[in-house]
Amino acid sequence: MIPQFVIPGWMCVGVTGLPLVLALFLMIPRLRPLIYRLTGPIALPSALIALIAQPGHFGESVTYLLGVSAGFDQIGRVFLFFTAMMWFFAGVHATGYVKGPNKARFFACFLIAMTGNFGLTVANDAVAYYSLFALMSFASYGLVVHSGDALAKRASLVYIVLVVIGEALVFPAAVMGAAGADSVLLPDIRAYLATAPELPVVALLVLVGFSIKAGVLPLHVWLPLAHPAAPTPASAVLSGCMIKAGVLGWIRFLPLGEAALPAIGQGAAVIGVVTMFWGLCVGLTQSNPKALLAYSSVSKMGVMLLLIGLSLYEPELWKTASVAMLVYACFHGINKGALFLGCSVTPSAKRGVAVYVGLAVLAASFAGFPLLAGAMAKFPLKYALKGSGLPWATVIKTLLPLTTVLTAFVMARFVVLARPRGDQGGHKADRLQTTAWWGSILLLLAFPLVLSAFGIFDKASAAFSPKYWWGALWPVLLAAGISYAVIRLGYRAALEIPMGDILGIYERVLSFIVRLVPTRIRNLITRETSAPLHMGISDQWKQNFWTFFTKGEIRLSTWINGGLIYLALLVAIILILGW
Amino acid sequence: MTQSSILIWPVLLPLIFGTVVFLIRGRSVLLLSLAGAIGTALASFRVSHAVHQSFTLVHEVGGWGAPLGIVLRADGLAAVMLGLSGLVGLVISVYSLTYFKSGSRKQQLFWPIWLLLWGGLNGLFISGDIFNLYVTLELVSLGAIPLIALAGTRDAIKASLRYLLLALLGSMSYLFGVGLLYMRFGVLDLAMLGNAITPDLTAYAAIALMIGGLIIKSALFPMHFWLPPAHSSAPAPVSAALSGLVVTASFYMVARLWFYAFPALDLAKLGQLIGLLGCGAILWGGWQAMRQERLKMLVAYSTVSQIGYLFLVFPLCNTAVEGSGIAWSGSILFAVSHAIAKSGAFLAAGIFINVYGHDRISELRGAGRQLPMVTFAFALAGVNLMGLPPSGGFVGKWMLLKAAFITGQWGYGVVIVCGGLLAFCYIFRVLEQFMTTPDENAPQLKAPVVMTYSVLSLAVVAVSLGFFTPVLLGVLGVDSPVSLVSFAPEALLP
Amino acid sequence: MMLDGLSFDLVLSIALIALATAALRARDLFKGIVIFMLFGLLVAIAWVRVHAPDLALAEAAIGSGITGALFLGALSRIERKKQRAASGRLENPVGGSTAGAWAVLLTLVLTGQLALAVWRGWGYSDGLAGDVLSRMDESGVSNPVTAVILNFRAYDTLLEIGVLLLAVLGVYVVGEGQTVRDRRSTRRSEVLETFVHLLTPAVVLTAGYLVWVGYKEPGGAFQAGALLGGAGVVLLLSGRELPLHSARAVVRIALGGGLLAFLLAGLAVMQDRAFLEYPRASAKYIMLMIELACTVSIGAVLTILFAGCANLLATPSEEEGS
Amino acid sequence: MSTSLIYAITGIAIAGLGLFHFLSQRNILRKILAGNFIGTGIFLFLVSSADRQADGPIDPVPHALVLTGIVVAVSATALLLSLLCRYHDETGSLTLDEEDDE
Repeated sequence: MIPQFVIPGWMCVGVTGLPLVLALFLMIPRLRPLIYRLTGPIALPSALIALIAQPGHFGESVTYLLGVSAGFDQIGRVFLFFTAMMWFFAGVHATGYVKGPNKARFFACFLIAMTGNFGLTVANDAVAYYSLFALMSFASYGLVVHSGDALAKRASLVYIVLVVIGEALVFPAAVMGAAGADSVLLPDIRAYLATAPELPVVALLVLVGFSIKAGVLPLHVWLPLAHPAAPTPASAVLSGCMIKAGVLGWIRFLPLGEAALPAIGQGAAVIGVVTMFWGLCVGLTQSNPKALLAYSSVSKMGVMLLLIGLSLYEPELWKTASVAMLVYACFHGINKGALFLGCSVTPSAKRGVAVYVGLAVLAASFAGFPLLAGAMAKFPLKYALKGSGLPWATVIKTLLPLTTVLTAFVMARFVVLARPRGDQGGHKADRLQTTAWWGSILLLLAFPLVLSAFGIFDKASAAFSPKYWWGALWPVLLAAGISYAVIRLGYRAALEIPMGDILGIYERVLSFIVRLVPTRIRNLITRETSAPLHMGISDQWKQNFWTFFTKGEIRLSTWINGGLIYLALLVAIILILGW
Repeated sequence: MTQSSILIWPVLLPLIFGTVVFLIRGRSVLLLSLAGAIGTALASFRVSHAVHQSFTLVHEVGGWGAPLGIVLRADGLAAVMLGLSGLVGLVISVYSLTYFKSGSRKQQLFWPIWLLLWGGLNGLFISGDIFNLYVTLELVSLGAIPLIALAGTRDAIKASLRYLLLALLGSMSYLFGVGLLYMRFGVLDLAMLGNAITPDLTAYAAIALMIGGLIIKSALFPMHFWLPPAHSSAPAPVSAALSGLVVTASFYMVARLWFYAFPALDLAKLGQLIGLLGCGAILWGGWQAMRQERLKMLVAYSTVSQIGYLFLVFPLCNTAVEGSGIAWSGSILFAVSHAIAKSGAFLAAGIFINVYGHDRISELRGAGRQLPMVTFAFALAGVNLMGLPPSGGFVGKWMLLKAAFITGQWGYGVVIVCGGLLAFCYIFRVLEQFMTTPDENAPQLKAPVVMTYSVLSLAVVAVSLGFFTPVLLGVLGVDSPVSLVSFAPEALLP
Repeated sequence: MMLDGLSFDLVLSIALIALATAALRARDLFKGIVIFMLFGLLVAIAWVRVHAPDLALAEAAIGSGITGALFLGALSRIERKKQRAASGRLENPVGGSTAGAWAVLLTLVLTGQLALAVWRGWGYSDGLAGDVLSRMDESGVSNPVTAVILNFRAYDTLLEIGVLLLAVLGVYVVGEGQTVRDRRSTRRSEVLETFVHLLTPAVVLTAGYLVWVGYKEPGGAFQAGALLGGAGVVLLLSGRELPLHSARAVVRIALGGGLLAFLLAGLAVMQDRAFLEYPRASAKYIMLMIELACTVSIGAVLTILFAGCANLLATPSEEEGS
Repeated sequence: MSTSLIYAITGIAIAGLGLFHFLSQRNILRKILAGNFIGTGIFLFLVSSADRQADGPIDPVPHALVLTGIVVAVSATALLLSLLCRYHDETGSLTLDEEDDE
């Protein structure tokens, strides 16, 4: 536990806005090279604040928006810290990595998304949270679309469509909560929702709406597309930090620990478990290392949803579950971010063994190798699951080793896929990029220190007890052994599920509907998608539908029809008023 | 000069300058026009400020007072609208300085018409007399139509012909209603009418005629069909003025009558009917906007859609339900931010037409690289139209949605959210084209500096409007027809 | 009188409705417009019956006279394009479709509702008659209608002059880039020429008288302006060259002078009063000044509106070019 | 049934007649003519309503309103007619509906 200081609220809030200020200076072309260099370091003040500032209320202002309020609790603090650290490494990495004509745009979006991501961790009211969440999500579009090639365009389209749907779901939920509580403050909203009759509706909207950002099945489809498409530092923060904003959204908007929603909770838990396995299984078939990592993120977000679901089923569980989520999110953010950064260090690295060692450490940690971060993160999780009274929670507990093994396989495959290959023309990682990567690995190794800095180390300290080592070790060894054997035997994956897996199904369903709408919009939605658009609807019906929208407006605007409507309107008004 | 005399200047200045710039010729036309525009804007801001500082300003023209004479009133609502017209009008004027070729006939004709139109708008906002409202509305309509025709194209002539025919029907209808009300209640003053009115057939018929007429003029679905051709074929600054201010003025009149002249009547059922039309507007307008191939048509249909939101105030603001007054401020905020954003969008479209020579969306690829500032401004305006934070559109939608939940009318909430999705679709379609990398050999293009920055300023204001919600609410709260207390953000303070 | 008052009113009403129907359903549009003008005259009689002589004058001069002239001007311009068939024949409005039946039904219902509304609301209130009459002595004139127009509700009138100016500006806008009809084609007739010569001074005198008399009796700027406008139309029809284009300073002053005078007069009194609050002593003269300026403007506006409809406005480029 | 009420109802009938033709005629010149009939009908109603008190004084306010209305009507008519002429010059058509353009 490190000392905490009472830091003026304006300063705590102000540091989260620094990236935005920096982004504004991008308008001056002469300053751009400097700003590219400052992009990483600008995140450090936020990390520092997260580390040393006394949790609590930072203050509020009634002069802006609908009234804004800021502050953080333990959860917000931890989120802000690992978020800021990963943005720092990614920002440093990006300085040398990102090139091309859209460089300035990339950094603008990067910095704006950073502000959104930092800001939402200190937001204490629904409007600010929603606003910063939207800021982050829309700015990330610029990160995904950066390269402008076909893959990036498709990925960004899928991404933005899902983001907008997510926003559209969260928006009414936030308003509903604020309307009932007659306050926009998140604590008030949670307190109101705990007993509100509309809780199920709000909970569903919040769960589904933030699921999109978090990447939970079946709304995860953007993740495996966006991460390979985006430049590596962007993928690192997308997967390491931004998808956690969805998790934080659940925590902020749902009255966890205060209200029970058994049905919705069970449903969420089931979806969480399915997501967990789906992500691992599909991830295993990937041949693009970044897509594989994306699927692994999907799987981990399934764990998060599982915990949320269990806590909704049984409010008492939230006490342990919240710690588990915190530790797990923190670990995953750092580890996954570092793995992504590793993707762009490896291909060109001529440093040989060192890079392999780094990658191996990351993979091992992620798979739960003893004494490393992953193993520690798993302990609070196990506690939480153990405490669950859900009838089939035992099933989950027994399945847990299986996920560990699968994760280990996925990691083994990642190391294989990411190994340096001479034929990959890609980027040459410069010294700064490599340093940033090593920095993130160091942070991961210092994970126990991070936890103790935030006073949550004791929950995970059991991982240091030797009696658990074997349990953590065997899945990794098993996976490594089998993987080695497989590679030796020259076996290649027979099955490769395309990135975005069930997106194809969506596209088919969508194209069925889309067939019914005019070509222009059809082009918008289906541009550059792989799925062929063919299905049989009766031509007559299609014709009618077409005509309705093309000719409808013209028909409406003919004099006699417009006139009739007008007459009818007047008559109707007199009638309904005078009745 | 009495204290309330400041009220008359936003009307007088543009009328005087408009007449003078018609009388003179030569270089000083532009100078005087600009002076008139700045003067008008300052006079408007001064009135808004005065209202915010103290209370409703009342000016009895001719010194007669109601009911004999005409009374001008600037309450919170009027002050907000005056401030809006001052801001948007000023930017449109600055933009127009370079839009029309210097010394051309078009320029010579534009300025007097525009200034008279602006004077009419300001007169409409502060008018406290139902017949005077009719005259100012005519001033606005007969100013708007020549400005559309100023484009000189066949489409513009056709559109303005259609618009004028419908506007004539609308104003006749309104005048008929005024006649009925006067016959029955014997007053023309809005406030006195509000006290005198009783629920009977004559009043209902008058309401039907007046509101029906204004529905045409404000292009509420399904009487919207004149708007897209008219607004899209006009010169860009004119489109901006029409979509930003003129349509808003008609809505303002409906709101003014509804909440100040008819509050004694139970209009809930009519409110539901208008709410249905508003929903129709949101969905149909948004859908049609998505289908457009030309940028200005798209923006014009977006106006049709956004107008629908404004009219949701009538079903949502139900004085019987506590807290539903938030719909009132929401809708006015929405009107203000829509006016600013839409003007910005049209002015930006004007620059695209100016530079590319057309506004076919499919051929505007790569505009983001070639005209980054204009594209950025259009995107900011788009953010407002989509209702994303922190724009005024977001806060307006938030408040409307909240009112929908408070009054238990969830259906409207669904439509509000769906309208946002549609807005995303049509705005994104354009932005995606802009963001596309242009051809290798695409030339670097230059946008006119004055025009670019005037658009940008509007867009920035529109997007940051949400931050200033409490200020706007402070002005709006002066003599507001509904209680604004329940959503005062002071509730946040410990 | 053969008929008593009420029967006359009924007959006149029926005649009005019949004429309106005839005008709207006339096969030949020209005939329709002529019937419209005739209708206007009968309406003027009706207005005399309801004690509105001021308006009877205005309706006769503007409502039927000038408006009719505008229609005829536009019709002749359209028909010159040999489109007589298109403009002349009455098409069956809605082709006997169901839409037509609906239109008839809805119009009938609406008209019925409105008539009922009038019937029910009739005679409840005195309106502002009492207020107007009690303050007549403060207004500076003795004709109540003039008092309302120029004093009590002068602001409306001011804005309305603005509407007229906008209409003229609109006509100028629309006339942009139009080819000008060859004016020599208008045949000059000696008789008309002489008539016009005699008429013009008489009209100007009458107009002046109407302005003056408006203080006590029916008359005023609008009626006088309409007369001037009528004279202008006749002058144009007789082939006389009048300055019409806004490039001419005299035209602009004639058009804008009324509004400017009105505005400045309203401002001038604003020292310690409200806008347009005339000092009691000089109210009459201020109003007279405003009225004279407005009369000229209205006359000029109406003349140019007609010229615009009849395509007599030359664009400056052509004037300079030729 | 007083004189003025008769004319008021007549005015409404004429306005209704005008409205029907305004909406159902396709020829715009006829529409404009019909629009003028609507206007005159309304004015007739307004002027008659000034005389609604059998024994009371004539209310001059509706007279002033009608005078304003007449001026607005003539302005709008003139603008409409010149627009129509320009439209006709350019297209040769006298109708507006899209369906008629083909």
